[in-house]
Amino acid sequence: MTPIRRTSAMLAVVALGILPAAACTKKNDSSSYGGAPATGAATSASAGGGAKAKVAFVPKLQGIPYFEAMNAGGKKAAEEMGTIEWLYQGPTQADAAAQADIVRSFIQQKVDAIIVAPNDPDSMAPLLKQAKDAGISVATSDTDAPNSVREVFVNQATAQGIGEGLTDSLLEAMGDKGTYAIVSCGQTAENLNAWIKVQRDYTAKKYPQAKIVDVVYAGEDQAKATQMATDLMNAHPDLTGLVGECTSSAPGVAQAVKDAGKIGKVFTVGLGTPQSMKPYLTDGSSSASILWDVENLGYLTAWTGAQLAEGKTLAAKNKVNDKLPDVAFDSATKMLLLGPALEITKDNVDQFNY
Amino acid sequence: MTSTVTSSRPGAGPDAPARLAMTGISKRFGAVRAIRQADLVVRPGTVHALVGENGAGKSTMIKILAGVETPDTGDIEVDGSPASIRGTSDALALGIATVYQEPQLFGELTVSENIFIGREVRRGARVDWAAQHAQVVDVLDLLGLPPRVATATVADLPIATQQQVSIAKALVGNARILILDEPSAILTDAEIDVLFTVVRRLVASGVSVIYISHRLDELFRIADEVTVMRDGATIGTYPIGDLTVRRVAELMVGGILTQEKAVRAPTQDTPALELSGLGRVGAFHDVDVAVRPGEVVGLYGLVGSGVSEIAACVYGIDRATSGTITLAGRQVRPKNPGHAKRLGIALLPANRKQEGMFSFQSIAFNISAGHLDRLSKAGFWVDRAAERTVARDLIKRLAVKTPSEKQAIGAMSGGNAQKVVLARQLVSRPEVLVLAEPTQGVDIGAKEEIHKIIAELAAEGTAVLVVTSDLPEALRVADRLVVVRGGTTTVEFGPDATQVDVLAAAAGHDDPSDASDPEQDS
Amino acid sequence: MTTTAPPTSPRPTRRARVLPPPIAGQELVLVAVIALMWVVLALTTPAFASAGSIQPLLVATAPIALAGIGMTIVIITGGIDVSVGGMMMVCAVVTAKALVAFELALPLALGLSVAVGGLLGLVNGLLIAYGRVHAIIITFGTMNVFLFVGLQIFASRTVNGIPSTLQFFGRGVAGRTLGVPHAFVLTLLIAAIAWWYLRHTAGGRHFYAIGGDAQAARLAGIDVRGRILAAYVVTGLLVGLASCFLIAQGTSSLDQSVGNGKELAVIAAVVIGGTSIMGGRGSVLGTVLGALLVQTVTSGVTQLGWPSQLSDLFVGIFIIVAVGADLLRERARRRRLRAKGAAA
Amino acid sequence: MSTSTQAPTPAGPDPAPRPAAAERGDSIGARALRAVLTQRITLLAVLIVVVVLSYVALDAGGYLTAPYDPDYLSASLINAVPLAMLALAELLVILSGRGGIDLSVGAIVALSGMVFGFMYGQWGWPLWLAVVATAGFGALCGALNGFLVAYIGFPALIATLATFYAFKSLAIVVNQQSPISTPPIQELYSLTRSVEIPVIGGQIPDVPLGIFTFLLPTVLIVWLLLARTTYGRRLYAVGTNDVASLWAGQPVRATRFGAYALAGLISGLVAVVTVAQFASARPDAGVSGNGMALPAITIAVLGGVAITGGIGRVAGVVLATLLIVWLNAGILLAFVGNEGSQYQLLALGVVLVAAALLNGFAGRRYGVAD
Repeated sequence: MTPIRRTSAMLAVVALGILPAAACTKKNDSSSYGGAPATGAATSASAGGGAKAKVAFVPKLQGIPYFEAMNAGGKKAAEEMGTIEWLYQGPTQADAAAQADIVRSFIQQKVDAIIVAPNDPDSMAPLLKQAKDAGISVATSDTDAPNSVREVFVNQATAQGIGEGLTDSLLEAMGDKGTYAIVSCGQTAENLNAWIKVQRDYTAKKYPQAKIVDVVYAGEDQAKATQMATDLMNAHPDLTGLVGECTSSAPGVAQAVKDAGKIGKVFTVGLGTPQSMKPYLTDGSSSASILWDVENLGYLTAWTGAQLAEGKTLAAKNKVNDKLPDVAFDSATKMLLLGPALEITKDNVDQFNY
Repeated sequence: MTSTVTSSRPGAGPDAPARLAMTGISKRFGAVRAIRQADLVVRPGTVHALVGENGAGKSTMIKILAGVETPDTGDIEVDGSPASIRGTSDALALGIATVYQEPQLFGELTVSENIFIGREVRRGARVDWAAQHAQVVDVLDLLGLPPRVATATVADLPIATQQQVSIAKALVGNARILILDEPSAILTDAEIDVLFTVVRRLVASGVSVIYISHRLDELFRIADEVTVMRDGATIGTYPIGDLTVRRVAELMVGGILTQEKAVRAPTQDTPALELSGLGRVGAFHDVDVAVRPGEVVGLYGLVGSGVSEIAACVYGIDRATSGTITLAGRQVRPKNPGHAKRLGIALLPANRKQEGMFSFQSIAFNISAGHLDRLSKAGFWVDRAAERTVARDLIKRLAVKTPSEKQAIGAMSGGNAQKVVLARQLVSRPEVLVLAEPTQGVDIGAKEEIHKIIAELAAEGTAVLVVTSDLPEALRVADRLVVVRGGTTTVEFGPDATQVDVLAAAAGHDDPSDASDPEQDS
Repeated sequence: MTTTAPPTSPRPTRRARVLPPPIAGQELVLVAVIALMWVVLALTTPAFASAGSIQPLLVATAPIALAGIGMTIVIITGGIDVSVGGMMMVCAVVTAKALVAFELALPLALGLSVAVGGLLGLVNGLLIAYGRVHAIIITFGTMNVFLFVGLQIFASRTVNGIPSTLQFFGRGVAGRTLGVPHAFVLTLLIAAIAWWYLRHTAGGRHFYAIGGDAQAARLAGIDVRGRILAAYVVTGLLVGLASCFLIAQGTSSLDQSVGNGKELAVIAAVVIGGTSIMGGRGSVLGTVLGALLVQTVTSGVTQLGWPSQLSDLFVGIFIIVAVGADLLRERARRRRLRAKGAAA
Repeated sequence: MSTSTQAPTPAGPDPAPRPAAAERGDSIGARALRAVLTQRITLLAVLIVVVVLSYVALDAGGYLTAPYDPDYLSASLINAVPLAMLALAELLVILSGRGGIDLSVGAIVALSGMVFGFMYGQWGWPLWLAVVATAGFGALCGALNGFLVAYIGFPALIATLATFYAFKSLAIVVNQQSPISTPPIQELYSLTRSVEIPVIGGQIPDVPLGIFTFLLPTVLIVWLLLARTTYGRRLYAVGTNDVASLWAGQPVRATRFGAYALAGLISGLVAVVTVAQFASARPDAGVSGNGMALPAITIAVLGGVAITGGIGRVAGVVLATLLIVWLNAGILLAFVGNEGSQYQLLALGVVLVAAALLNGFAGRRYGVAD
């Protein structure tokens, strides 16, 4: 057989195998969904009848304590509320393309609500639109996609709140003056960069005697974050503060200070999850971790999904559960705010089990 | 030393068992019967020469001895006891060491390491470098090489030295039978003298040497006995005293007379290709050959004589460093094969597998490769119809045995593949066709056909230069035969030359009649 | 060559004569380049030339150098192993979890990690030596499988509260004796053993022979398959040890980014160290120096206050320069030989 | 001597390979088995059918979280666009032989993506010009690889490892690690949306536009280039045997150089696709996570491209892409939670190793080299 004929034969085999298996498109089949995109949420919820609404959450990355804690919160919400089924699936790499695949598979699963913590907000926007067109309610959590059609952004704390919280905690330890540096993670992570911007502005404004000397990027690599923090301390012998901007670099900078034997001379704060920060908070290599109750954030995310799936509108103040009695919703920015950022110190770290 | 040699002459020595006795050896590769009922008996402490034309079966014999090939039939005895050689390690264990033409060395390792690779002298966990070094220095000294060579990296050594390292490798250890496969091909005269000294010393210490060479004059300096092979069979074993260069040549050639061949006259007097004073430093010098249209000229030389390098130079693979190449009266300097082709030169490379074949591609692909400019539209779009037509025409013309031009060339027999590679040279009807070893590794039938094609091409007016180390072929196809020896053109023979004359000339006896007093060893 | 050892003498007094020099050109150049960079950094940054800077630099070099030693052997045999990152993940997570669960003593933790690495290396080695498929294809495949295994063991959870057992190889005080970091010393020790093995034993030399010409090596009676298998197993063992270093250099928690992308970093160190990707030539000393060079560049860029992302650009340039210089040397050697051949 | 071990057989095994004989004499079943085992394209085709049918069966049995239907298969094709294009780029360089490989394609995607972002998103160039210029820029990056490999003699793995680091670093630095996502860039998403095919579109699923705007043209052009043009012939010749290619008078270096430049050009186009697909020019587009190069090489190898050069076909690469994309899409439906993405890794690894081993084994069994 000639190559061409063989190829055509192969393609024919593929076609023959697939066609009967999968007849043809169901895209024009309006009985289950998509008949009225504008009212899709309500339609699907009612079509579901007594079945539970499916709320899917797509984190930036699976397997890190932060998102797994959100998952735990979400599961808890599903149990307590009893009206939703909580779905959680994340990529193995913090990669926009891998995340898009998962969102696409959730669209295919015709879940009732998709909530995403986008790796790249701009990339996620078109997909969210696609989901919405398919009659699925969409929202973001943890990280916003401001230019998208998301109906709600479940915000853990404002960028302002986080940036200022980090700065205040650190400068308090540093004695309101001195130089410090930031060890960030992904170079392109939108929220980290936004927080860094707040930190720069706020430091310049409120602490004129303090200065940010450098921002470095270590990716998600703990060992690299630790080494870079070490390098920063050597590059700036007068350095008295370090910020670990994400959950992998927060313990990293503390470890570097500990290794260099500079506990009490160089102060660190960071956005670290409680359990990973606990040893450092205890030995003083980290002064504080700025975070929020991540499980509650997960809970709130699931709750939001339920509201969206049921087609309810959010009030200005919402009672979610006993722990979250009064969650504010700003209808102008469509932002649901968990609350102020939380300062985790050695005193309260044991309240969190993640 | 002399006494050793004379005492071990056949018939003269005690009736000791032969060091090596191979009897009734046969080996076939597919349809080709490489060896037919061959016998070889080598006595202890002698130099036994194995001679024969290309393809006579010499290399298969030594491969069987070295354990690279296993014979289909036959028995091997070493020192009177039956030996089974199933692999290279068996051969080494029996004390059979082989020095191949191509040095099989590891370029990044030192000479010492190469010599001992796979059989290192150990002291505890580590290699005993000092002990190895001491042995290597001894052997190098025997070969006339300075001790510093022992620690040199092989890739840093010139090819001749590498060859000597291969010999050293075979010498170290207790070789009782040493096979030298054309060791002199790439050595200079001075190096050959050194080699012979070494061989004599080895023989004196009781080693048997099987010596393969095309340079028949050498045999009379070194060999005690000569076994002649022809067409895969052993013709006979003769004491060197009974032989002359001429006699050896006759035995090698056999009773076959040169076939009738058509007498051609060149169609024009101006040479289509003329090399004058052509030289390349380190390869050849002062080469003068002229080929006229319609003429087949043979350029005959033994392996290592420089013939193949001359072809590479004409085709622009290498650059000549002196002399001129003239094409139909116009002096040219081919820069690369593409340029040479545009000048009207086509070349059939000597090494089909490495230089000629695109093995898992089709026949059509192989034929059109290098001619895509003319088999395409606008030089860009392959004209597959034209390609098919050309391929089919050439398949028919060269009688390539294949169901279709889409067959992969890698799956074809040597003769057919060679025809395909030859076909590539004919696509553009070259003015000058250089054929390097056109029938190497090709069966008899295909060989005949290729010879016929060469004659046809000449009849059509192509100037054909056949560069070959296959003498019967050279005589068969060439109108004139130029002998290359020691890197330069020497004697020229006309159409009535006999094989024996040419062989003797190429082997170093310019006067073919002067072979009665071969130089004996001292 | 005035004093040739007489053949009768069993061994010459000085070993230098029977072997090529122990340090090759490329290694000397690397030493010079690293020295130059250190001098420049010492002069232009406030604290590069301090124990507090050099010690962590050496510690950070150790895991890449260690994995690089194995990779060097693999590349010398003409292979490659792109599954190193995946292996690191599996070794690290198994060890970290075992440490948390059983509070293993240091030797046990090391042993466990090394054993796991050896097992993964064995999988690679068996597939490559017996499957007769090119190493790069096999290890592309096993890389994905190892990542899967690693992620499954992580089970979507960061390993928290790792005991400080492995801090013996960390950056901190526990990782040093008299100011000398244990991790680097152990790496140097292993490099020295590997160097000695590759240079002085038959088995070591056979790696080079196989990389030079596997067919000829087989004819010379070398156990080619066994040696190839050994190369990948050794890589696995060393990656297992390197994984312990990685745990020690991180924090008291371990997440699944461990080992990510390390295969390319390791290959870069090996290549800068002068090992030929075509096989047959290379040295573990060069690899250690290559790893040190890369880490110096990364730390140097940070300490100079340049954008940290520029370090990759310099790594790229170093690879080109290092290998380019090697190519030029090779070309010069060929030209010299041709001239010599012509003169003869 | 008296016991000659073997009688000389009158007709020994013919050196001409058995395939010809086998093809005629064997039963249809044996021939089919042989084809599946020895021809990568056949194997892939069968595997695709098996994979799709298995998922459909699982779906029918209710084991999947969502229907594995043509709409989903079609939607998941959006992933196939960059993957298949880069695998074709790898096809070209691997074909060129002498250990040809390109680790830098992902980094070229990132860097050219940023260049495209500047040109289209910030400087307001017309789309066509920006696309052409981006492809040109990618070709330039590839040309650097080609120059190092073909003219200087760098091993491809090393040259492209170095440029991978360099391009990756430049892409991050060039815009201070920020993505470019201005309105013109955001609107580009329309290039990759799913569309209904005219005339028959009502009956079959919508297909991502990127398939038509980028993938199919690239597939077609690369196929024509390899199968129909003189360049393609030279590339196969150089990859099969560069010495013979030189003796046949072909420009070996220029041909090899061209393969790398073309790979760069395709990477430049992928940059445009990626920017459009994600509605932003991201500096880490092709290098985040495991990057785009390793999957592309994996797909190419799975598609039957021999790492030694000279063997490989466009159809194999396309089928391998389909297999992986559809396999992965199904895995996401079959495994809930984090397991899904993890099993994708396992599947890719196992399929790759198994296919390579099977082909090696079958090649020896049937005496052919694939």
